[in-house]
Amino acid sequence: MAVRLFGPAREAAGSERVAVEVPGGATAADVVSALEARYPALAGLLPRSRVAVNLEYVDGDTRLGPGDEVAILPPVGGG
Amino acid sequence: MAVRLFGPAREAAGSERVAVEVPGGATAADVVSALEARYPALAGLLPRSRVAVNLEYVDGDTRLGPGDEVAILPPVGGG
Amino acid sequence: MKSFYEISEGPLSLEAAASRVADPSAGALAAFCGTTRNSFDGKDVDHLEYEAYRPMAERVMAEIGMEIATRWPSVTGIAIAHRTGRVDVGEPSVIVAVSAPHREAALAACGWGIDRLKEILPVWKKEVFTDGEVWRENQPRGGEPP
Amino acid sequence: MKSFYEISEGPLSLEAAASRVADPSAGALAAFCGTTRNSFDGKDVDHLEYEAYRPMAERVMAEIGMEIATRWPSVTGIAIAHRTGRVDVGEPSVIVAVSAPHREAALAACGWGIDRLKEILPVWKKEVFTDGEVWRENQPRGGEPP
Repeated sequence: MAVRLFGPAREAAGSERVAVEVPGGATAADVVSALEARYPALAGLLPRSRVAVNLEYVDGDTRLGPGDEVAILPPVGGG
Repeated sequence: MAVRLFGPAREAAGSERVAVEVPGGATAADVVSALEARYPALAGLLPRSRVAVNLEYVDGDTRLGPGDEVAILPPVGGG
Repeated sequence: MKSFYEISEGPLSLEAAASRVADPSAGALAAFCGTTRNSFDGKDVDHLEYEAYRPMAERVMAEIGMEIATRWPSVTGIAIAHRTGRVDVGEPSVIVAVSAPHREAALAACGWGIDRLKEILPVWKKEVFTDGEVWRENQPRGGEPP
Repeated sequence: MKSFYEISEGPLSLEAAASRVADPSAGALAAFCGTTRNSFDGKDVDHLEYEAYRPMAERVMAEIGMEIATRWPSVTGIAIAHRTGRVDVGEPSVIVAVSAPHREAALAACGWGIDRLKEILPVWKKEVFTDGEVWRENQPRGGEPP
């Protein structure tokens, strides 16, 4: 599953888009766990980041479907 | 003594400047009383107006000197 | 602190007021702009006419600016401008702009400034309707609907 | 209600935002403009770099607008604009403009809007100093000095 990264997460991973393997019916929290395992550079940021699915903030127990746009959003700094 | 009038006071009196006779050492309140006697058209507005002397709001017991600029300021409507 | 106070017979510009208070140490600019609206108490307003005691009004503006600087010492700039004469629907009659390092001070000072101005600025407003006219007095604070 | 939401790569204009919310029934316009300031915690800031999750950010702006319309039903217009890319000292990075018949609603909605934006808008800011850089996170409400 493709995951979009922004701001400090993008910079830490060195890419604005990464891929993780998760089983069918995985939740947003499962994606975060998979990212933590695969990209140690994100370990500090992920616990403080929120997840967005299809342009909306979601909770960790939200189930993902094929074609969903998943994004990791570190603490924001707009304004 | 010349007195400047503004807004509805100017309109009611039909002039932006009127003259009243007051004795030496008169107060702002004395000027208001003299205006009430001489310009009945101002009677409704004067009790609700403030007096300014030399561009500052003053109390009724402020004594006036020769050359002071006295103005009657009805309730304001700026903004 | 930068300051700019003006009674103007010509149109007011929000951008011009903002530029008067710009400061490299300011991260926040709050601005209020009062415009002529097309109705009052259900009556159609054609235009407004403002009259100012000009030298006193500019002095009162400066006093409001000094009060703001005392209450919010971090403020870096204050601009207050009020128009006189005829002001048509949609046009600005008053602008208050405040800059500060942080938004809390800029927003609070701007809101306080327009409240204070409506209390003490020696300016009078005549509302001209399609069928008459009236001198409109400002209400005491809290007297207007939200 | 008029509304305008934009993530922009080019300079922001206060006057343009104000014109987006102009309405003949509005007597009040409140605007907030966030600008790059020249220092943070005593360090000299050279410039800022903003990054946005653009389609989500424009959606979140619209959600903030709808929240404002619910909380302040009298509001007649809302414009929110945020810039991306490099923003030099003194330049605007964000603008929130709100029009309403009366000033109380316009001012309160504008202040609430910028607070809310700083909480949830998916935009990230890198402060670039003369000798380094840092991703700067917004603090919770009330966390900034006045």
